[in-house]
Amino acid sequence: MPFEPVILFFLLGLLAGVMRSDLKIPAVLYESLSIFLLLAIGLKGGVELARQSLSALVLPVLVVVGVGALIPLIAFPVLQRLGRLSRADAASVAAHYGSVSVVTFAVAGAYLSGVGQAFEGYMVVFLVLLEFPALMIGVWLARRGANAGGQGKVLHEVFAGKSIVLLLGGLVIGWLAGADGLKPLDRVFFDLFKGLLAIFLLEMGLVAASRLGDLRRAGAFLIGFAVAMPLFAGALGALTATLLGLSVGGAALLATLYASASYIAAPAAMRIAVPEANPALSIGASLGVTFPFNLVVGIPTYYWLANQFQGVI
Amino acid sequence: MPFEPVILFFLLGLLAGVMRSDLKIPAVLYESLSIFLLLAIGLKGGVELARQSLSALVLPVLVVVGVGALIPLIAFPVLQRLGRLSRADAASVAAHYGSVSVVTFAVAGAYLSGVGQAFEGYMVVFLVLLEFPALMIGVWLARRGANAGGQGKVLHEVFAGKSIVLLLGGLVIGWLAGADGLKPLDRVFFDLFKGLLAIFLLEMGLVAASRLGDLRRAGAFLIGFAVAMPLFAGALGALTATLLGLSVGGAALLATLYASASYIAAPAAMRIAVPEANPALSIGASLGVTFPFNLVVGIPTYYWLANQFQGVI
Amino acid sequence: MPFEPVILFFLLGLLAGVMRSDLKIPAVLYESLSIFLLLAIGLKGGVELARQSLSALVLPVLVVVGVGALIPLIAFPVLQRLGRLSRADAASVAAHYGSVSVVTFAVAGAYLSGVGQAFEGYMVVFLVLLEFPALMIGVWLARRGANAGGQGKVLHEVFAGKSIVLLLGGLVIGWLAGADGLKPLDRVFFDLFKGLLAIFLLEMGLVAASRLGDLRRAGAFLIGFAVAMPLFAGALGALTATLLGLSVGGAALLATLYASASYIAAPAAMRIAVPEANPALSIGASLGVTFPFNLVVGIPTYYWLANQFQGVI
Amino acid sequence: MSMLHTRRTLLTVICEASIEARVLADARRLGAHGSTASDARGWGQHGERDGGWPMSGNVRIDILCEAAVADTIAGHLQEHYFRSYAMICYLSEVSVLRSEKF
Amino acid sequence: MSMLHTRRTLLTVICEASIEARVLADARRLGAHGSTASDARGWGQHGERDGGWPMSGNVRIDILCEAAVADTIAGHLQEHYFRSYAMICYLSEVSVLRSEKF
Amino acid sequence: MSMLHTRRTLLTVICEASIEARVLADARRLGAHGSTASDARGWGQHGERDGGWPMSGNVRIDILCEAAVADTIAGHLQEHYFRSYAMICYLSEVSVLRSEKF
Ligand SMILES: Nc1ncnc2c1ncn2[C@@H]1O[C@H](COP(=O)(O)O)[C@@H](O)[C@H]1O
Ligand SMILES: Nc1ncnc2c1ncn2[C@@H]1O[C@H](COP(=O)(O)O)[C@@H](O)[C@H]1O
Ligand SMILES: Nc1ncnc2c1ncn2[C@@H]1O[C@H](COP(=O)(O)O)[C@@H](O)[C@H]1O
Ligand code: NA
Ligand code: NA
Ligand code: NA
Repeated sequence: MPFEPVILFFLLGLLAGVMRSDLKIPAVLYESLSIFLLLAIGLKGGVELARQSLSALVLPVLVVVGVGALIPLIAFPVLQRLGRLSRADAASVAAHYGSVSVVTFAVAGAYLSGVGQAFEGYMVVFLVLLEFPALMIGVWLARRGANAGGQGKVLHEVFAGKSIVLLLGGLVIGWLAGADGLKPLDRVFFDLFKGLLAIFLLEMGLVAASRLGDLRRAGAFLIGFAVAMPLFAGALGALTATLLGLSVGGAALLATLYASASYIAAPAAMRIAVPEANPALSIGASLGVTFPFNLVVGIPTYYWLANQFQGVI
Repeated sequence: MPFEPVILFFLLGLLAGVMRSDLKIPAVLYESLSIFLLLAIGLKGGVELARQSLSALVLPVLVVVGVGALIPLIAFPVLQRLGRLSRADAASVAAHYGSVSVVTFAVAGAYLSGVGQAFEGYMVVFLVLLEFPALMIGVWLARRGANAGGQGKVLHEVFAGKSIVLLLGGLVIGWLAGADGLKPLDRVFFDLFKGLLAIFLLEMGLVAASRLGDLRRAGAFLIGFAVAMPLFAGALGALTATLLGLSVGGAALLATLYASASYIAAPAAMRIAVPEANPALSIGASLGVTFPFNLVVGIPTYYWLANQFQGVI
Repeated sequence: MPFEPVILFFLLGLLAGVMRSDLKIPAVLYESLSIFLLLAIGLKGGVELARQSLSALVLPVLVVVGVGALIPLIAFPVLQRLGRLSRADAASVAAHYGSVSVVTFAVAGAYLSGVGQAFEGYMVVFLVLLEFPALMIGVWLARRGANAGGQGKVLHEVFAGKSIVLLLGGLVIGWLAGADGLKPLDRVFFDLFKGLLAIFLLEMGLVAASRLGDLRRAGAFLIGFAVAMPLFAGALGALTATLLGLSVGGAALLATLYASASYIAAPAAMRIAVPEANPALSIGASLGVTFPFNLVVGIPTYYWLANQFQGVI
Repeated sequence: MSMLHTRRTLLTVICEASIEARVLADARRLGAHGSTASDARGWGQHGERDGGWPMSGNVRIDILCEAAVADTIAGHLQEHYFRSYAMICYLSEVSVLRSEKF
Repeated sequence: MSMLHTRRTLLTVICEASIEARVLADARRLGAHGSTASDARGWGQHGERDGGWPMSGNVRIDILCEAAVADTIAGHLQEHYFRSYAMICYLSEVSVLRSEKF
Repeated sequence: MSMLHTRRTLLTVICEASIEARVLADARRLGAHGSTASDARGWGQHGERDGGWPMSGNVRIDILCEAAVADTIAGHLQEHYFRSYAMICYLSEVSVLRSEKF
């Protein structure tokens, strides 16, 4: 299976963390890089969107978001019944897995470019739209029966949250300015993308290492879930995309989106809206297991799946 | 009128701030970007200066600085008499408008490149030289009658202030090293300029949004001043430049310099030298009104003006 | 003698510091740039290493490290006897001069590229390997006679220290991924190298200026040592490299490595392992004298030496 | 120099950064006239919080106010946050100059 | 272990970052033997100061010294800065080990 | 609302950043149940430490604990670090809500 060098940076960070190295990526560098990555992904998507008839996107968007909403709804009972997690914990973990990871998406994009596989440029629209329904569903699952509330807070937390502002803002700027208008900015937002992604992954490795301790608390069930869930959701994504007529690259990317678990927007939103959920569980699973799993095993698997489906359907 | 994409980043930041998004550009990123921008502008100017006979610059420099010094002297009585501002406040606002905004200058440069309009490379020398006379005049206006002092402090504050050190330092390095010597650094200081300017403008949008509250305190007069003053000073700049025989691009840039109001060097210097001036007034006007006004309306207007004058004179 | 523009940034920082400018490079920018430089140097070395038969490196490595270990062993008695430094101080200073400065190495590389002089790409392997033996020797010198201990701490401090993790990690990633695998990252790690090195040097100038006060405490002997020691070690390096059959560029670089004094890994390690040593002495000498000396005078001298030796031997 | 030293209470809250805005809003609503915050890292019952990424950052909030206000805020925090969030708070007695501010 | 605990005064100043250097110089001149500063954000009479750009940053300065010195410095700050700058200061009693340092 | 205010000791240590990890490990070993740290700059007997580069950074560590534990830690620091490192420490009395935590 082809091999994506940026993953090595993640592994280096993981190793440094496990070795208890004094290497620390300053929090500000983390924030700065995440601002850059979110903006750059948005801009890239906006430029592609400008090449696209928006009306042709309506159906795929509805299907992709609708099917995506199944993920937390399926995950919740599994977590609550099989995993015996409390309602709040099950809802929070379900929200994490229903939402998406921007960096996993970026690595998948790099992987596809690496193997020379094209994909629909407007995939980033799905990325933006998949980020929040799961969070709303998560809060609803946690609150069902109890007196509601919190929905409003989450709505604002998410829509005015920095990841949506930057992704969506970038999307709109890219769409307004178009490829030509953005050309003078390419040297930063496009050329530097992969190198800065590598540095960000180094940091993610350090963070993931610091979350490994949470895994003990998470227990065997959750670790298993954190591997099985992305495989299931990835298959669902590849299938949905293929049925929608997307390219192999697009199918691999949608599979990755479905399979990925959020660790930027979801932890922040759940901490506010479902405070009684234990963040060590959801973050331990999404960042300690699913994120590395997707990077190393998941993405090539989803690409393989997308290829299989394309042949058959 | 042509359209400059980097302004969209400013508007995105403004919108995010108004929406009370949790998007925050870390202060350190702000500082790092401003170090970069100041150095890069200085270097670019220095490289151009190396292509230039210095003696030919003596007359333009004297005229540009001399006419520029009129701006705070005209603004002060307007602010004090018409606007009924206290002596200290009038002096401080006058100093802000007499001084210059590096970022406005950079956006104007990007705008001119965008429309394919060349300009004299040594304009950055004016930028450096226009930064401080207004600050000295501001302190003098505030202190007139009272026992002086503070001039020395301001002199050191300004000359050893980081914006002059970086601009002037970059200028000298660019001049010494020349275009060839700096070539290996171009990938950072020239290629990344516009993209990083965009990120800086995103942050400036957030900052400007946080200053909108100050506008209420500033009152209608000051808001009107913050629009009229740059138009007047811009016309003065375009006229001066045209009479000096500068190109249309150079005239548009000098107009922008005269029209722009400082929000890096001036607030810092006035806070120390004229403490009794209320910073909410000067910053609210320069950052909340004049800066966005210049970005969106001013620069194209000054360019248009420069074109008109060139035809006539 | 040819002239390397990045040094001007160091001088600008030094000047700003001496003038007591308010220019401050944020600590986080310093850390971020040093992470970048260490990674980039490691990656570059790794890519070169991948082109190399590793077994051919065994002998040079052994010789280079063995001869390099002489430097602290020679420096120690000189410092203790001639300089009348305490055992701990002599050991700490010796460790600094036995270890290496990554930035001096980077400037020397830039210098050689500037004059069009090629060098062996695997020099960075020496850089990595020369960083720590001197630190171990320093601790041993400080502890000799006393009850040992601390060695273990230093070993971990150094091997899990960020500079080794990043250099070695970069080396391994570069070696695994090879030039082709890293190509998408070149825009960051190779293209930006020299420009970011310039900004780092600006900061080093500010730091060096803040250490000038230490020099008074250090006294005339240590200042003399900080000039004489690099010249001696540089000659040793040029000789060793020439005898090993390295190119003129390689000889100049090994001379620079031997001649340079550490101010990242060594101060941190000595502070923990030899706390009774006064850091003002070692840092004042290495950062206040040797670093600027090497930048401005040393590197061209070592290059000249390498040329002389090449002709003779 | 006429300095009127008055006793006031300094309430210090150390908690996870994600609830900074809410704690500040609560304090304002419950009678605080100002506050100061800065980033911090730490460890306690909820394990290590090293600030390496946004979800693991702490914040230290100092609120200078009258004793009764401090008690009200501390009680409110205890009731609403102590169970679900990493948080400690403590009170100390200080002297202030311009007591009318606090 | 012979620890001589001595009472000293801790003067805490929170003010806008633009006058940090001047406050430190004043404190030194008025008898402080050391001080510690860190960046902060906050709100008070002068509105919100969120540290988002240089002019809106605060700084927190702690000065450990004898009570008389603390009073002198606090009085000086009150006289020279309180009117024009965002600033608060307060004093607390602490025990130190090496009293000769402060 | 039943708030049991209990007296505890707050031990504040300001020292060079390079020994932060060791001081924290020592405090934990000697009985602390938590601590909070943040970056700082300052000056004192060892000159100015402005945080401009890693070796010149300070850290401020707050440890809330029982008086006896605070004394033990302070004594330990005095014995092991005061001679060789830039460091000060002081103790103050504070009231806490959940005393069983500290
Ligand atoms: N004993 C303590 N002394 C000082 N700070 C503490 C202490 N215990 C907890 N903290 C701080 O409060 C945060 C939350 O505490 P906890 O809820 O106990 O995990 C920690 O991350 C520390 O920053
Ligand atoms: N009651 C308070 N408690 C804690 N900090 C305060 C308080 N009032 C003001 N401050 C801090 O002091 C700064 C200046 O206060 P002010 O002059 O009241 O605006 C604010 O930005 C806060 O950081
Ligand atoms: N009197 C003081 N008040 C507040 N902080 C101090 C004082 N003296 C020293 N410090 C802090 O403790 C650090 C080490 O102190 P020293 O060992 O005296 O150099 C200094 O860099 C300051 O941050
Ligand atoms: Na998902
Ligand atoms: Na102006
Ligand atoms: Na050396």
